[in-house]
Amino acid sequence: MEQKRLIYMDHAATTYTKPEVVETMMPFFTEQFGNASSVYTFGRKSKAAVETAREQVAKAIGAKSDEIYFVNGGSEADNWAIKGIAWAHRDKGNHIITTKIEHHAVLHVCEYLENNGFEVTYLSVDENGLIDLDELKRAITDKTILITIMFANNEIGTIQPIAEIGKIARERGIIFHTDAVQAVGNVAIDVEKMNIDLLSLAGHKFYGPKGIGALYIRKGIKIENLIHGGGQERRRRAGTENLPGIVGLGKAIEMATENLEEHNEKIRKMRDRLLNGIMEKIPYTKLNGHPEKRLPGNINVSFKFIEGESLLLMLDQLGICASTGSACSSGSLDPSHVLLAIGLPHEIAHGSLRLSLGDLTTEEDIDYVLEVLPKIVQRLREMSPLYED
Amino acid sequence: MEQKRLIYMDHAATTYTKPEVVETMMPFFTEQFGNASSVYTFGRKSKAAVETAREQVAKAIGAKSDEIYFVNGGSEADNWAIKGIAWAHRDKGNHIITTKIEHHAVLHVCEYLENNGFEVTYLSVDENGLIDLDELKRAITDKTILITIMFANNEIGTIQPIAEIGKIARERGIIFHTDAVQAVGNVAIDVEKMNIDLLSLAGHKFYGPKGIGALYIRKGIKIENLIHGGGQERRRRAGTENLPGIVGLGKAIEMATENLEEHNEKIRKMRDRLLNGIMEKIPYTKLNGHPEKRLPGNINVSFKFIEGESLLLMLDQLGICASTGSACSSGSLDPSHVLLAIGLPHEIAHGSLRLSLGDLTTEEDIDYVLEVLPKIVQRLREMSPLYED
Amino acid sequence: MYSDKVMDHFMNPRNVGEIVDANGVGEVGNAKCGDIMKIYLEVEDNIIKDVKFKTFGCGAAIASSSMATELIKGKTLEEAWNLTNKAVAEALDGLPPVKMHCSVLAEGAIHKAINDYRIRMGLEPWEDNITDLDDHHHHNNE
Amino acid sequence: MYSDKVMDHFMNPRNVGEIVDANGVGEVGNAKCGDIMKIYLEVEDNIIKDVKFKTFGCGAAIASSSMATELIKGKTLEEAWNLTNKAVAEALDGLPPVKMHCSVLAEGAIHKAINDYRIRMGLEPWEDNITDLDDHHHHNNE
Ligand SMILES: Cc1ncc(COP(=O)(O)O)c(C=O)c1O
Ligand SMILES: Cc1ncc(COP(=O)(O)O)c(C=O)c1O
Ligand code: FES
Ligand code: FES
Repeated sequence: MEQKRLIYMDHAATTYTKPEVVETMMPFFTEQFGNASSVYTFGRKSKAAVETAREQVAKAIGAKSDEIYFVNGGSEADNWAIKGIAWAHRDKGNHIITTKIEHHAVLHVCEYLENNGFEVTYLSVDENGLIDLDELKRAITDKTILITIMFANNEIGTIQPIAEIGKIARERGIIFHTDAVQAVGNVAIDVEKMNIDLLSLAGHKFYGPKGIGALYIRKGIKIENLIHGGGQERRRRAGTENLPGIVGLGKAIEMATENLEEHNEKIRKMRDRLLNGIMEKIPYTKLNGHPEKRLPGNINVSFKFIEGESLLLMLDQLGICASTGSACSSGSLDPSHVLLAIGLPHEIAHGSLRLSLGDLTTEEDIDYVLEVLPKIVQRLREMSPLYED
Repeated sequence: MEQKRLIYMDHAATTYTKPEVVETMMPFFTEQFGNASSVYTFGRKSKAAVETAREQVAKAIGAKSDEIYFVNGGSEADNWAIKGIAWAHRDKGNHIITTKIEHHAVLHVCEYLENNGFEVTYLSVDENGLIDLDELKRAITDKTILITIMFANNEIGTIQPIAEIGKIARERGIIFHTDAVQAVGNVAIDVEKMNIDLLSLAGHKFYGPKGIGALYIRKGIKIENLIHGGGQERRRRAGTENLPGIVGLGKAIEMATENLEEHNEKIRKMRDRLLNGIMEKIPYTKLNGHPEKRLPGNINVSFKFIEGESLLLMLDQLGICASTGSACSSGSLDPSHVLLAIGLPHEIAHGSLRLSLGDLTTEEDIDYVLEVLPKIVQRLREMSPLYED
Repeated sequence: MYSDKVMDHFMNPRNVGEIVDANGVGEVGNAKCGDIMKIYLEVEDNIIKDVKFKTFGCGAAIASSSMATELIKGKTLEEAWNLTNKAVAEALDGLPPVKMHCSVLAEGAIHKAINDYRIRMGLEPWEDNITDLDDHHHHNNE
Repeated sequence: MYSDKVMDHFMNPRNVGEIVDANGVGEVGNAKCGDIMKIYLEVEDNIIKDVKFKTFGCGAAIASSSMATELIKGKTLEEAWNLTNKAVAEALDGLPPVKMHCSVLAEGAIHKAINDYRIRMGLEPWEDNITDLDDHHHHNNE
C-alpha cells in the first residue's frame, strides 16, 4: 500500500511539546535549577519563574494567580478537587452530582467515594452527549456538596453548557468543579463569568509538557489536601516544585490561549473536511457527539459491523495514529462508557473511531486518511460476519 | 568583599538535571511523544521507553521491574505508600510506627491518619539521629500494620540501620516502607537483602528531572490507590505517563548507581575537608547527625549565638546557597523538628546550617566557604546579644 | 504488542470468506462483547477439504481465525477437534495474556462447526468442554 | 523576598553594638523563638543622643533594629516612643507579611529601653500596649 509516514490523529490523548515551550524549559533543567522554596537569591529566581507561570495560567482562565495550584496532571487535579471537597465538606452533606460520561479520573474517584459513604448521582446525557439542566436541578438535594461536570468530553468532544451549570450551582450554593482537561486551549474559559469554583487542566493536552497540570481553586473554598508534606503551593500541595514543567505549562497555556480563535478555525476547517469526507465515502457510519457543540479537533464516528482495535491496527500499519472506544483496545473488555451513555448499542460502540486533530495535522493528512480509511473499513467489513453487502 | 559567584551547597534540597539526562529526555518532548498506553506502534515505542526506565529503576534498588510504579515525586510516593497501606490493611490493625525525624511528607501523612482513626508511634532518636532497635521492637503491637522509617535523613544525613529494621519487620510480618529520597544515589540499596517492602524515591535528588519519582511496591503487597482514574501503571496510578520524566529518571538512576562508590568517595573527601575546616576555624560549633553513618555530602552544624536565616542571607550575598533548620527561614516559626529530636535546645537549633555537597561542588568552593564562613559567623556573633567575646 | 506472525495473519488473513455450500458451520462470540467468529467447513471423507472464516473482533481474533483455519485445513476432524487455543497462540508466536481468550474463540468456533457437521451427518456431537463462549468477557468496571 | 533597603540595613547595619554607660536598656524576644533584640540608649535632656543595638534573629529583625535606631537617634523620647513598627517597616520599603512581627520587636525594645530610662530617672513608666513580645510566635505544627 501507500508509503508509511506518521499521521498523528490522537491529539486528544496527548501531543508533542512545542519547541518554543521546550526552549523556555531548558534553562530550568541545568542552569536555573534552584529550589523555588529556598531563601537564597538563586532559589528566589526559580520562585519568580513559578509565579510568572502561575499568572499565565490564571490569566488564561480568568482567575487570580493565587487561585492556581500546580499539580502533576489532569488525574491528580480531578482526584484532589473531588476528594478534597468531599472530605472537607462531609459535615454539610454526602451527595455529589456528576455525569455518566466523565473521564475515569472523575468516575473512579466518585466510585471510591461511594465506597466511603458518599452518594453520587450520575446524570445521563442525550444522544449528543449533553446533560439536561432540568435533570441537574432535580438531582440537587440538601445534601449536595459538589457538582462535578466536565467541560468537554474527551471521546466525543461534546461541550457542556458550563456557564448555565455554574449559574445553577451558584444559586444553590453548591461547589462546582469542572474537568477542563480537554477544553483548555480549545474553548474560551472564564471561571468568573462561568461561576466555576474548581477547574482541572493538564499541560500535555495543549502542547505543554507531560507531568504537569493545575487545579484552580476559587479563593475561600475549603478543601482538604491530597498530597501532604512540605509547605509548597501555599501549604496545599507538597513536593519540590517541578520547575521546568511549571515554566513550560505557563508558556504553553499562554501560547494556546493567545490565538485560540485562529487556531481553532484552522483545525475546525480541516476537521469538517475530514468528517464530511468520511460520512460521504463510508456507508453505515454514525457521527457521535454533538454536531456543533464539540471540540474543534474532534471526530468520533462508529462504523457498523467492525471492531475498533482491528481498525486501529490497520490504520497503524499505514502510519495513522488514532483511538477507539472499543473494549479490546484498552485492556479492559467493555466498550466506552461514553458511547454507551449516548445510547449506542454495544456492537456499534465497538466499531468506533476517534480522530483528534491538532497542531500537527496538515491538509495532506486529511487527504491521506480520506483515501485509506474507506478501504480499510471495507476490508474489515468484508471479513465481518455481521456485514451483508 | 569577595567577588560573587554561585557556590551551590544545597544539593540535598534539589539539584540540576545532568546534561546527559536532559539529552535522553529531549526526543520525548517533540518527537517520540506518543501516548504510552495507546495501541499504535508510535505509542508502543513510548511504552518500550517507559519499560526500559522501569528496568533501570528496578535494577538500581535490586527490585523486579513490575514492582516499580512511576509517580510525580517523593511526596507523592510517601503519601501513596503510607495512606495506601493504611487504608488497605485497616481491617488488620490501625497502628503505624515511624520516627520523629521523618520528612514532612511522612510526618504530615501520619498526622492525617491520626485524625482518621489511626495510632502512630513516633520513635525517638539518639543524639546522632539513630533510632533504637529495641525501642522499635517494643513499639510493635498486634495492631501494627506498617513501619515507615526513612533511609537517610535530609537534614542531618544520618543513615538508619535499614537492613536490621527490615529484618525485624519481616520477622513480625509487618510491612516496611522506607523513604529513600535522600539515599538513592548516595547509598547502595537492595530491597531484597534489606527486606524493604515499599521504597520512595525522587528523580531530582540524584541529577534526574524534577516532577518524577517512583514507588517500589513488593509483589503481593496489598495497597490502595492514591490517584484514581485511567489504567496506567498497571491500574495502580492513573494519569498520562510523564514520558520525558520517566526516561530521564531511568537514565539518572542508572548513572547515579553505576559509579556510586567513586562518586561518594570524591564527595566525602571534600565534605570532610570542609567539615574539619569549619570545626577548626569556628568556635562554639557543634556537628549534628552521626559522625560516620551519614550521607557523604551532608554537613549540618550549629553555630551558637546566631540565627540561621541571617546566616543564609549573608552567605547568599556571597553567592553561597545553603539551608538552615531555623524557624524564620521557612515561613514557619519553629526550629527543625529533626534538630529538636536529636536534643538540641531551641536557641542552638536556630543557629544551624546545612551544607550539602554534590556533583557541582569543587575544591575551590570548599576553599571559598572556608574563607568566608568564619567571617560571617563572627560578624553575626558580634551583633548578637547572646555572644560574649 | 503483537508478534510479527500475528500482524502478518492479521494484515493478510488466510481463508477469509464464506463457503456457500459448507456442510459444517460454527459461530461463537457475541457482538455485545465485540467479537463474533464464524467458521465454515467443507468436510469430505472425514477430512477438512476447505475452511473459511468471518470474524468481527480485534486483531488477535482475526489472526487467530486465520491461523486456526490454516492449521486445520486438510486435517481429519479428530485432528481439528484436538487443536487447542494454545497451539493456535503458539503458532502465532504467542499472544498477549489479555488476548489469549481470542484464540479460545477459534477453538470454540471449530468445535461448533465440527459438531454442526456431525449433527448434519446424524452423528452424536462430541462433548465440548469449552463453555460460555458467547459471554466469555468478565465485565468489570475497574 | 526582602527589599534593597532591608538588605542594605541587614548587610551594613547601623548602630550595632553596646553603650557601656547607657542610661536606658531594653530587651525583648526569646532565644527559643530565634529572636532577641536589645537596645541601648544614651539619653540627655530628653533627647536620644546615642543608640545602639544587639540582635539575635533573622534578616528582618536585624534590618529593623538598624532602621529603628536610625529613626530615633537625635529624637525626643516622646517622638521615639511614638515610632510604630509600621513606620519602621515602611522606612525599609516594606517587609514580607510573615516578617512584620520582626519590626514589632524593634518597637517593643525601644519602649522597654525608654521605660527603663524613665524608671531609672524616678519617673512613671509609660503604658506599653505591646504585649507578649517575649513569646510572640504562634507555634503551630502545620
Ligand atoms: C527525605 C525526603 N523525603 C521526601 C521528600 C519529598 O520529595 P519531593 O520534594 O520530591 O516531593 C524529600 C525532599 O524534599 C526528602 O528529602
Ligand atoms: C477529560 C479528561 N480528564 C482527565 C484526564 C486525565 O489527565 P492526565 O492523563 O493528564 O492525568 C484526561 C486525559 O487523559 C481527560 O481527557
Ligand atoms: S476478540 Fe475481544 S479482545 Fe480479542
Ligand atoms: S525574628 Fe523571628 S522571623 Fe524575624
